[in-house]
Amino acid sequence: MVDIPKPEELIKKTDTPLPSKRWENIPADLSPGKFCYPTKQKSLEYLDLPTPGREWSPADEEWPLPENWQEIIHEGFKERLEKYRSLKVFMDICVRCGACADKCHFFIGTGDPKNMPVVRAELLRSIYRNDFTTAGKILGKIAGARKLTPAVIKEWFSYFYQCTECRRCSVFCPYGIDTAEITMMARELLTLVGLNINWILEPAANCFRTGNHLGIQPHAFKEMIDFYCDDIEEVTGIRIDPSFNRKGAEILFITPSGDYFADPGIYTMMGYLLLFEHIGLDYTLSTYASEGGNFGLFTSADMVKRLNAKMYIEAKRLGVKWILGGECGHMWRVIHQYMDTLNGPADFLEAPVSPITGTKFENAASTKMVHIMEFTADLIKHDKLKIDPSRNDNKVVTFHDGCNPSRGMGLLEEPRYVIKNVCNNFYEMPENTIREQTFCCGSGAGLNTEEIMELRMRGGLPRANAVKYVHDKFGVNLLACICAIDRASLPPLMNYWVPDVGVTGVHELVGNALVMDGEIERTSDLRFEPLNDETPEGNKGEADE
Amino acid sequence: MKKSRREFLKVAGITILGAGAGSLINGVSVLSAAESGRKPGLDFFKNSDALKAKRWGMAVDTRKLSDEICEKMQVSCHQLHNVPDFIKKFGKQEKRHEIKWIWETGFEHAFTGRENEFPRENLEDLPVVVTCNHCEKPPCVRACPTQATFKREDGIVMMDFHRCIGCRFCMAACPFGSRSFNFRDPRPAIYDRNPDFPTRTKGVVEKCNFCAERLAVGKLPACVEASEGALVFGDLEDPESDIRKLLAENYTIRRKPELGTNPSVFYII
Amino acid sequence: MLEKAIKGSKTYWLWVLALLAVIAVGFMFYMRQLDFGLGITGMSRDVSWGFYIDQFTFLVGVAAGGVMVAIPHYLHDYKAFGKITVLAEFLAVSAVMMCMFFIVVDLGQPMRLLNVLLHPTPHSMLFWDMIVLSGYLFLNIVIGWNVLDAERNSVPPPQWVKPLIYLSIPWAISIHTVTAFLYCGLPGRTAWLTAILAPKFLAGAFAAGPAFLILLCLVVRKFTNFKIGQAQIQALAKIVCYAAITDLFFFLCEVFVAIYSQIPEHLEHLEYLFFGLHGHGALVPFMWLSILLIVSGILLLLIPSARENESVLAVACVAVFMGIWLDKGLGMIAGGFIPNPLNEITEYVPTMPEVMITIGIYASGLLILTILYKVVIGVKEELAGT
Amino acid sequence: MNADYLSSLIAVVVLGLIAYAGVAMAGLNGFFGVFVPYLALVLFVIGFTRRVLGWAGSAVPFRIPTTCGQEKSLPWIKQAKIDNPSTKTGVVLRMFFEVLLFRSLFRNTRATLNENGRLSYKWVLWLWAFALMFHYCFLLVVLRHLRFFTEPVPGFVKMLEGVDGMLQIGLPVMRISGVLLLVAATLLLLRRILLPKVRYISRPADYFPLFLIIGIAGTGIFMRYFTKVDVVKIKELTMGLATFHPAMVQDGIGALFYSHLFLVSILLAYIPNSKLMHMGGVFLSPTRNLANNSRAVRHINPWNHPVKVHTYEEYEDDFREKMIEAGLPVEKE
Amino acid sequence: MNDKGMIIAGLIIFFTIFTFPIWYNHGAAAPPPEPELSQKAKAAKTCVEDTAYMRTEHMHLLNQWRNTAVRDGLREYTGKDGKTYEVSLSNTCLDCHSNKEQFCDRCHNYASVTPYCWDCHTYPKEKM
Repeated sequence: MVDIPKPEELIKKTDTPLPSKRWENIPADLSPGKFCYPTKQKSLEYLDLPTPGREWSPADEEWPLPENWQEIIHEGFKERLEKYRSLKVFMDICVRCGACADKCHFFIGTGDPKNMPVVRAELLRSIYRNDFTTAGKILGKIAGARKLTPAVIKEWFSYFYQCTECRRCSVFCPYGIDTAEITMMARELLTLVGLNINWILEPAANCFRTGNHLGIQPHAFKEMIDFYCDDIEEVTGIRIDPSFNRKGAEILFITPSGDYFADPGIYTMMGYLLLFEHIGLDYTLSTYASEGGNFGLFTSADMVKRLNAKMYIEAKRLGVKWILGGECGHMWRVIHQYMDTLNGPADFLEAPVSPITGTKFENAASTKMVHIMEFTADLIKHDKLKIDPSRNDNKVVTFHDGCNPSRGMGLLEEPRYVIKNVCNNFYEMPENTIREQTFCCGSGAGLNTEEIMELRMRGGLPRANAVKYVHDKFGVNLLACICAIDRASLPPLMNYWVPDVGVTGVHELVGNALVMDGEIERTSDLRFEPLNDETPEGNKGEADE
Repeated sequence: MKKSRREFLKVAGITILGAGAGSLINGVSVLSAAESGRKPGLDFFKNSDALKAKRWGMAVDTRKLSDEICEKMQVSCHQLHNVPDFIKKFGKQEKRHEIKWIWETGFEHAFTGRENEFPRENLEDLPVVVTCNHCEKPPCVRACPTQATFKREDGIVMMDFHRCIGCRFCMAACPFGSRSFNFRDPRPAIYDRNPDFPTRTKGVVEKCNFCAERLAVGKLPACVEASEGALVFGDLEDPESDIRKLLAENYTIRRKPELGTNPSVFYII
Repeated sequence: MLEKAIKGSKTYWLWVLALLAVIAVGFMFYMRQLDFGLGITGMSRDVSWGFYIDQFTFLVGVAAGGVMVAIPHYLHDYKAFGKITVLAEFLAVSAVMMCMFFIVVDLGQPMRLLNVLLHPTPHSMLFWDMIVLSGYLFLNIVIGWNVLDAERNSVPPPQWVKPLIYLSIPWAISIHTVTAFLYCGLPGRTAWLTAILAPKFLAGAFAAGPAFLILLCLVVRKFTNFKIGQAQIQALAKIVCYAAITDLFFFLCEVFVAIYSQIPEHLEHLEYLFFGLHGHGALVPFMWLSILLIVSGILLLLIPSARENESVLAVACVAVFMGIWLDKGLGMIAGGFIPNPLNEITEYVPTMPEVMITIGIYASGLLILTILYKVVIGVKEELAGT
Repeated sequence: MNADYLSSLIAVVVLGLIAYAGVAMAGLNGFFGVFVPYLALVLFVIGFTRRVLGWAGSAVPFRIPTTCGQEKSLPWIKQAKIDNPSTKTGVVLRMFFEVLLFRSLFRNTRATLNENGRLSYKWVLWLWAFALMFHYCFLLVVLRHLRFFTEPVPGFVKMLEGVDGMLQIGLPVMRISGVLLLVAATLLLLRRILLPKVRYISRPADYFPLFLIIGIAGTGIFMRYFTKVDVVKIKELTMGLATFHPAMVQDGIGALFYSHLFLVSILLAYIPNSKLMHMGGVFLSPTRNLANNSRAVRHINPWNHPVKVHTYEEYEDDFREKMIEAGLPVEKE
Repeated sequence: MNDKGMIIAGLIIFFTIFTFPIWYNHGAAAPPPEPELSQKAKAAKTCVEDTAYMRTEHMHLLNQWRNTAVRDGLREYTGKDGKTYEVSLSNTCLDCHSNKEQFCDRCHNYASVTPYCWDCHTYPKEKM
């Protein structure tokens, strides 16, 4: 791995002036540490995707492009212009007003002009003009058109894997131009000529085969959950025995694999288990549909559909009434905006009703899948939970809105409501960095990979900077989030920029606060850290770990 | 013409700079056209038979005044200048909006501060006609924010009705109450409109202009003509003028001289 | 930041709508005034300025009063006021805006307003008034906005704001001075023809402005999470008290000069206002009420236990504010015009349309104030992390 | 100096000169007064229609609104009904605020890295203000020009003219919108030239329309207030255009008018081939014109084709033994 | 989502508004106005300046006249042809052009110009 500069040095480097050269004349920097590793052959083959035919590196001078690659891209572009009005309209109407320029975390963190959303789109737009518009064909360069060359492909590979599809720019664009759409299209085009990154397609291949990104096989899945149940028993004295692949359960619960694989997601998993036990929910977990996330979203619409199909297939097979989904970001973008369209209609399911409160989740009437934050917020509102928020008194919490839940569905108040009910110390980050203006963790859309650590730290700077602010001001020591990618990507980010702040899922906080029937007196939280009697309020910078 | 042309060129120049080169070429052609004298209108002149003075002034011989003469003067002035008669049109309650250029008042009103416990006989009944004093140092001109009220070289304090914004600062500044404001459209209350003189629009201030429009064509002010000799009009700077002779021969007073405005209207009591 | 003004509770929107409704009514009356002319007001040939100019004069004072927060904070580093300077600045913004509206509605030919700029006339005080007022508006918007934005981002305000802040202090004094000069330089209007007019205006301003600010602080504290402390309010209350005393003192000086010298021209205006002249005395009760309010306000503010009780404080502030309003916003102009230069009396009573237009402008000022304060409070709440 | 804006500036000047010279020297009144405007009109109508129909012809496979506020969820949670609409009405309102008040630009901020290492986001409204000023003035100016294309002139045009000329400045009375249009366009141009980021992303296609509009406004203002033209004769020409009875003989109009008309024609023909199509496209942006109700109402994708999936049966085949061993239920023993 | 209908409707609305002048005028060009000269004007042959100039610049000239007459007290104007005229709207301009409706209004209405001259100045018809 390439060395990363120290935070103090890195932050100074972000304030670089724009280059004097036009972006068209600056080749993409594909030196080690600046690119994601390309997909291994076997994953591409397993998914029946075009392959370059050999292992290669983006640092290579010569890329393994198929002979007719220009034609493939041209035809693919044409097809997508017809299939996606978003693409066509966004190609045509940008006025380059510049409102998006400094809204991108990668631009703020790198100062690289091609990370301005407008320029990122121009990378594609210049080819669009050349190939599909009269003005571009006649006026060429003057109209902002350019020919498709291998250098352009390299540029695409570099910069469309420097976009986390967070859609923050789209909030500020007067026409709602969504760079996520553009990046998705560009990645589809790149995939057509066999160019993709391993950190996306290996999980996708895993998911296709085993049901989850991490390739966890059914028995291992069960073992892991059992292991967490042991931990829960140790902390609370309660033994939980969740069911797997159980037919006839009322609810199928699906959460991203990060929640049962890695720290700190696993504590969130424990939170779910405690909650379901607490309210006596009739639910089951599935080993087949054991992944909430969907790395297809970072590849192509077809791949989204292929991976997502398992949810409805499994729900139908098990005969559940509806599906409950765990805390995750891009998972929810897919479920909220794509699933029903792609794999619906789910007429074999019932419109979701909370078995505990009787609340009808009308906003999920067609998709029949409810977000656990909606579910839990409803439980708390109806006073169905016994909560002791003081158990979280050793934590001073702030909340990071995931890009997808905030800008892809608008799930803003539910998590805040839950946090405020299970914690006594909650502070918001500055207004321009939360809710629909939230900043990405810097590692979304398949970029949570080690080889580009510097880029991730740069991209995560705006988020980390806002956390640092509340850390310094209010002594915040815990960053709550409702996204599995966040739970994986924020710890290294915090570790780098704000080392005293930990990361948690919201349901870990719920799990800590729940007063279970017949539990032993808790002396530690789910992480086996002792519960502090004294409140750390005002103890600046005191961390909980 | 010279002045306005210069102004025009200035504006044109600025516009060329501002409008970018798209208009540059056209601008140049305009400029050259202007310089070559394509724009006609060689010059403006004073009318040859205009009455001229260095400082116009008026003497009021109250001895010769009667209510009838005062009435006649007012009528002839108001008629000539299209001054509306709101009271006649709308009734007494419109008195507060009254517009007057010249009017008759009592001695104690015209000459406040000269109250006398034992006045000369008949002084209280003495008709005094008051109008704008065309002060040498007019506070109204000082106060006006747009130069809508200004003093001409010949001493006449003039109103430019096109420029007046109706702030009424001049009314507050005038220590003689000589100014009136058009609180409403005057036209309905103008009887026998004189087409040779403009009416005013609502919202501007007006007052006596010493009949500048008549002086320009060699005529004396209307009130002077109607005064049957009670008013004498002339150049205060010309020692040979009738008015100077009259002032030299009689003891005259002026209204509120202590305010230092130096009125150009003199009264023989 | 203006974002915060478009997100609010039902009460907030109801309040905004109510203000908009009042503004709409006022605007309708203004349309009528535009159509008919200023004749629909109570003004006359003799009392050629009235309610509008009264309000203008009074509100210039309210705007200038903000400097009583700025001076201790910026010149003497009185930290407590740091919390509320922006409130004072935005109060000034709304007050100056109202002043401008009042000037515009008072014009006979508002469409020719720009003549003041097209034909600049340095010897006219109104020209200078326009400059100082628009300058003050600009200064307060720029300063208030940048300081607030910086506070919101927890960074120091931009360097260039500092000189503007220092400039704004004498500028605040200047707006009310120039406003006084509008009147006190006019020969023949003896009620105004006094060198003490500018100081007296300022004294009244420093009482009325902070008094209103105290009331606003109390309202803000009651209805929002922006908790303004005891320290700021008490310090303001003392300022109000001594400024009101100074105002009263200046007034008594005027009274002495008039009464002791017995010069009729000086006496008559006071006589008209407080006792009536030749049987005319429409303003007499209001003038006495004004004195009563100011005196009682001062007394309440002087007694520490009364001042420290916030209900009493509120009453005292209302008393001072209303007292000075009656004095400046009602008596000042009419008192100057009555009797007229020919020693005749035409009384002045504002008419219904005139009052409605005035209320409409006050509503628009309140709307501006509401929006600006909503932003301030939003920022303060955001900073509290809630 | 930057070649991008210099070239655009030169292009506009040359275009203006061509018409000026064409009329003043070659007497091509008919060409520039009748032929070119009609040609421009045809190009505009056809181009505009083609563009919009082209967009309409593309599918909207997914419901992808960018949500800028709280979703419609539990009944006790307050929904941001405009920024995150769940109904048609909400969408209409959202589009109303977006199109007429530039809602999104209103959010604009400027990110700054401060000396204390803190990133701050200053709320900047200049772009919003300039843009609003520019577009509304342009609209007013266009509407006012209806006086040249209608007889009798409709009341609303007269009313607009009255309001626009409210401030009685100059003769003929100054129309505020025209001057502000020029000011706003200049401000937008200065923004492009002076702000490093915007300058970096600006290309001739950005400068050219600005210079073109500045040229149009400039020539218009120049004609009206300075060089003066015979308005009645111009109206004779424009009325001829509007009623398809082109009047050819037009002495005494002045060549500057033809520059103005030519630049307008260029603009009209340029619109469909440029970013200026945002005037139509803003209505068709799927991130703004769709309701966020995709979990409540199924959105239909017209090309939703089947894909290869890993079925449960295949999955069980892969892992059956391990599943049985772990005590997980299976379909086939 | 099938919104083609809506888009086409939008397009039609746009073009309907855009072509307002065409259908508003019913395709018939109203004849351009012909200001009628009074007998006196006809006899005079030329105005204070030549016709082309007067057509485009009369408002400017009137404004100049007004300013010099009111503010400078200069009430005589010598034109390009050397002839001298009294600077007076009433006595000079309207003396000839005594037919406001047939002369002034025709062009003013056609060009949708509403000068405020007549707010204060009396036009001949009202001369009575």
